Amino acid sequence: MAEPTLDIRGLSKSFGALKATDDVSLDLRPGEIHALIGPNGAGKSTLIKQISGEIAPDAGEIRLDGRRLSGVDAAGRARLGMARSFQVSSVASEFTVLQNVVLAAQGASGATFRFFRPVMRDTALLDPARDCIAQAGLMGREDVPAAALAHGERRKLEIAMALALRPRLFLLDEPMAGMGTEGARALGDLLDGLRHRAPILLVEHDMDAVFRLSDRISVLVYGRIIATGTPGEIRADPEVQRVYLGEEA
Amino acid sequence: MLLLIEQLLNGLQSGLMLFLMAAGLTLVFGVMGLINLAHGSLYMVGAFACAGVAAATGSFWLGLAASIAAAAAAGAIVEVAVIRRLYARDHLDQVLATFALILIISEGTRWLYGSFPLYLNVPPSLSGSVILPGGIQYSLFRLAIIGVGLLVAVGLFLLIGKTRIGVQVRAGEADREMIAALGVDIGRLYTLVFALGAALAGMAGALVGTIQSVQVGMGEPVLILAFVVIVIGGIGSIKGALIGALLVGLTDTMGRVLLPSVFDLFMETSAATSMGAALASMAIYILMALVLLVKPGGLFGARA
Amino acid sequence: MTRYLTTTALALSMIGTAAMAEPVKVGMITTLSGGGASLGIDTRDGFMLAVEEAGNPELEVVIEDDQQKPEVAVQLSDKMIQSENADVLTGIVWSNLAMAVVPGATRQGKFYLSTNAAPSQLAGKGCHENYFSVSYQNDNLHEAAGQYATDEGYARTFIMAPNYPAGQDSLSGFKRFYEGEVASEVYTQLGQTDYAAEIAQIRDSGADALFFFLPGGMGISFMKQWAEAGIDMPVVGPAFSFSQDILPAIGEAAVGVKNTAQWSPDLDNEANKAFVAGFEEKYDRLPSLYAAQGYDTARLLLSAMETADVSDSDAFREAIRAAEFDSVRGDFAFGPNQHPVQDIYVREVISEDGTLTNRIVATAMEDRGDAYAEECSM
Amino acid sequence: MSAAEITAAPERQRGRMNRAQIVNAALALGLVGFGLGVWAMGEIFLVTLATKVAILAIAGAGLNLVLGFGGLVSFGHSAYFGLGGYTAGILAHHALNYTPMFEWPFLFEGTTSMPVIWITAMIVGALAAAMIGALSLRTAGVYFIMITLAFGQMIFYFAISWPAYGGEDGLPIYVRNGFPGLNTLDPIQFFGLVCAVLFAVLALIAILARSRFGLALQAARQNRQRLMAVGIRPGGVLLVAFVISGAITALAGALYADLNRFVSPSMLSWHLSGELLVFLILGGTGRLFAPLAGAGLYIALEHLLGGVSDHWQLFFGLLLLAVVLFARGGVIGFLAEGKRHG
Repeated sequence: MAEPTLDIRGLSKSFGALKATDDVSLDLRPGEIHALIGPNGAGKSTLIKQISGEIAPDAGEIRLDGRRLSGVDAAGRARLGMARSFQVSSVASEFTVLQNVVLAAQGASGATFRFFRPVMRDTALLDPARDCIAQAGLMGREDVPAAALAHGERRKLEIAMALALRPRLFLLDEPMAGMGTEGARALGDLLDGLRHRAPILLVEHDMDAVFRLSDRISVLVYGRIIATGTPGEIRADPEVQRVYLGEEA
Repeated sequence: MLLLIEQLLNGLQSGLMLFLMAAGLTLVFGVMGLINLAHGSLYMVGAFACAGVAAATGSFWLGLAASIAAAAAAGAIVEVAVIRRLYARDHLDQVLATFALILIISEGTRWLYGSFPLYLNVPPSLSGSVILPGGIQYSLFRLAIIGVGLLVAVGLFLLIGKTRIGVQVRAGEADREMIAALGVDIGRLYTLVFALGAALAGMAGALVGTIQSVQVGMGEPVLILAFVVIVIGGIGSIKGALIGALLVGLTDTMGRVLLPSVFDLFMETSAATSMGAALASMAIYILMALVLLVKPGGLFGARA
Repeated sequence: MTRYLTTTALALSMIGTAAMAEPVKVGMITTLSGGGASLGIDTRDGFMLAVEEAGNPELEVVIEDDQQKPEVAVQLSDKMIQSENADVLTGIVWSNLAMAVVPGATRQGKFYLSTNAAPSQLAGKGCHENYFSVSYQNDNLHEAAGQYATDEGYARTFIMAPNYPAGQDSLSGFKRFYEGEVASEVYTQLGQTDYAAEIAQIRDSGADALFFFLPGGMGISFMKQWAEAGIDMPVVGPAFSFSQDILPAIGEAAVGVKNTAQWSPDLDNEANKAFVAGFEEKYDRLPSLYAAQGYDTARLLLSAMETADVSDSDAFREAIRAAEFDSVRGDFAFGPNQHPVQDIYVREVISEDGTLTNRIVATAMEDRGDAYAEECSM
Repeated sequence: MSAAEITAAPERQRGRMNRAQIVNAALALGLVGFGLGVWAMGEIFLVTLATKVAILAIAGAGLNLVLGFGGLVSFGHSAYFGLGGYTAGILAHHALNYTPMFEWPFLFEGTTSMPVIWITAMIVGALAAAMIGALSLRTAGVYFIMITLAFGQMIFYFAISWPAYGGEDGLPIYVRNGFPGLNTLDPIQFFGLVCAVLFAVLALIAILARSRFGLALQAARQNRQRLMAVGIRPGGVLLVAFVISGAITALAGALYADLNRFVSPSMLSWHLSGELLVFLILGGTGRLFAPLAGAGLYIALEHLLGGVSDHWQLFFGLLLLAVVLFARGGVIGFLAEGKRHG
């Protein structure tokens, strides 16, 4: 088995008396989509934020390609190739599609403090950015302000920005939320192709998509992982059915 | 030693008056998320109302009541006419709109009352000074101000902690959507909180105006001090406002008294006094910078 | 902007009285709004009273409000000089505004007659042939207070002023003529309104007298709080805190305070009696020190216009220097640095039929010039 | 359109001016034309007024870099304006009085040369902004507004109480400082010089806004979380912008000192910080020429309304309130789009 890209061991985080993350261990292997599911309030977002570096865990460790990430902030992790999308679309809404992706390419380049050359004529950033836009299926929409994009297009823009970061892994927080069946299916197809660029840790509520796309699924309840396995194993797991699927029914 | 205690009383008195100002500011920010530069204008409105009514009726007490009523009314009117439209705006718009309110209220007051400062007289029942236990001679009116400030502080804590309105206010600080869900009339609650803050500011204006003077622009230095207070205390926290106000009041008073003597130890007297005075005027800002270095959200700040 | 033009001017010039001297345009920059407005208003009213009494059609006065802000004053002086082509500037109340305006104006060949502010810089090395102080030199009243404290035999005086240049000059002026011991020297913040801490220090100092210089609203606040504190100690100060414009605001707390000035409403001379009566009649209030200084400045200017043409700068300067006018102060002459040489009195605040005013109780200094004249090379 | 417009300017639109660019050009030409026009008519005072507009526009442009592009509401920019002014005042004071400023490590007697003064002022402004910015940027939102205000007040009180350079009285500059090849005492020449500085500053800001740095700065205004997620730390970007901003505003302060031939603590007062913010809102936040439009409108109103009523600030307050509540695009927004902004 290949060395995991992301390896999480014994991660814990409490807010006062509330254990938001309780001794979570999880890994993400090259080429896979690993879905993280769980009822609302299970602590999925808190877990994602610890992985991305927005909040610090109380205990446990996170490794990216074998490297320990404690002490590396969100920006540093992004530069190491951790490409993240947000639960609520988060882009620079006054920028055009192209500007947003160029910004991501600039972040990946690590050279922000250049003051004179016009960034929008900088082919070192423009070429990869256009490439990523094409891959995300936004071709022809480069000059549209992000604020004017449809919801699904904004999701694609986030994917394009993630691509421009030259990712080692994708951290996608509910990318299909709020999308229609058609849009969700198209985005699913896009993600399906992305796993070969870099593995995906996918938090998602759309169970059809999760079970269709995922190689493995972990189920998080009250901050604990109660099961990890293939979609078939998860479907068959009685505890998951009781705690999670049962509640949904 | 007696001198030191007397100066501590002075610091306490100015700190409590700052608290009356800061309490309204911090409530308005905590509940409505609004930064209100015009709070100093409400302080001024209270002082002018007190001066006007006291001059017309000859009664300081009627003037004091008028100051509270006038400031509360002015606050409610301003809230309904202008402030209400600003809650959803960003801080920059709030700063500029309330800056505009300062210009309007100051210039309007100047139009009505002219540029000359007005002076109030301490009511006869509170004039003169008393001998405190330990032999300290202290102005009776200032002592009364300390009493009023403490009473208001206690009252405010009871109001926030024990009453229905207090529950709504605290809920509003925690989560603005939540109070809507509780079925509270938000518009009315906001007007009420704003008017309450204004009334406290107006009362402070009248009390301080009585010992000092009543003039256009008197609210601005106090406003900035009140900002320092709530930044130190943590925006939104009444407890923070009280602690912050006392810290600022004491630092300012004691700095003015002690710093020149400290410099006197190793400098020539004239230079020491002017150097000490210079540093004393900066002391509270240095205090604020230090607090923020250690705790960027203030001492009791809920949100950063 | 206010433009005062004696109504007869147009008519006269149409008749063609060509024999008259060149018209003189005066630009008055003074404080008419804000906390210090009362000083500027009295300056203006005193000045305009003299202008109207004289009815000289050749004198035009343009008045602007400097809001007590130096940068506004500078812009107004630019405007007076560049747009209005004023010949003479006057009216500034505050030393810092004067320092901002006077050097530039005099260097551009304009006359400046000071109705009040007379900072030491302009009396010493920075003196200029086109600059005249009609009021005093800033230190004078403080020096007189120091002299008076010495004469009264105060042994330990507590002295206090705001921490800014005029405040520092004030305390050094006082000490220049005070021979007793300084109990303590305290600088307050400029614009400070609460003096509880200082009053506690005074009480604690064991001093037998208090000298303070707190102009404008600061002095009013202090005196009211001082009265509340119930300390029994003689108080001496320059006239600024006990001038007619602010006495009503201080109220009874001021009664008995000694203050020093080169003028007083009860000064016994014809010009002063006419001035006080005329001012009361026109404005329905008693004139202040600032009104008297404004009045004298206008009368000095008018006297110079009688004998010289403003277009001939040298002759006009000589005419001003001669000071051929009846001052409300009685004797008046310019010293070598074109600052007054005059008597300075000690006044006491009294309550007269319910109205607070000052009356002279002593003469502190006779024919006092100033400490900086030697440094002036003119 | 907004700040993003500056970086957007899609390639295919080049060669053709859009409406905002026409308004900008009209503002620039308007300022220069007004100055020359009133000079030709002999209205020297109006030339001085136009110079004041240009200088305040430079100060506003400095603030615009952090506020309009970076989204930082600094309520203490008078600090840099005043420090720039005091730099000019102090250097000239020593030179004019022949009192050396310091003798070690080398003898320095001050200077009356504008280029030297400008560079020194910008360094002083940049250093102050670096210190204040590093502390203030630890906070955000309303704390940032108040802490910048408080630092401004701290410097203000220091200037008032420190007697060496005049304290409350301020510091006069008897003769306006010189610029090689120009007679700066001639109002129109000084006006030309100030205009040249203004346009250079605006050009610099336009270039910065289009650069990689500018892209990150504008992203920091819109979405700091997103900026972090692409691997760029907003703190560093904002601090650099703050330092550049402080230097530009200090440069304006040095020019203002020379315009008035006088420096005083009022240059440091919080009212001035407020006025700078007002310029940007009146002009239209985030637009390159907002400070010029806003300063021009403000000074024009002060001059015109001030002539009509002593209480002009009352009417100005009402106008400002109306702009904030109902016309957020400011003057340029109104002219460039012909509609209200929101």
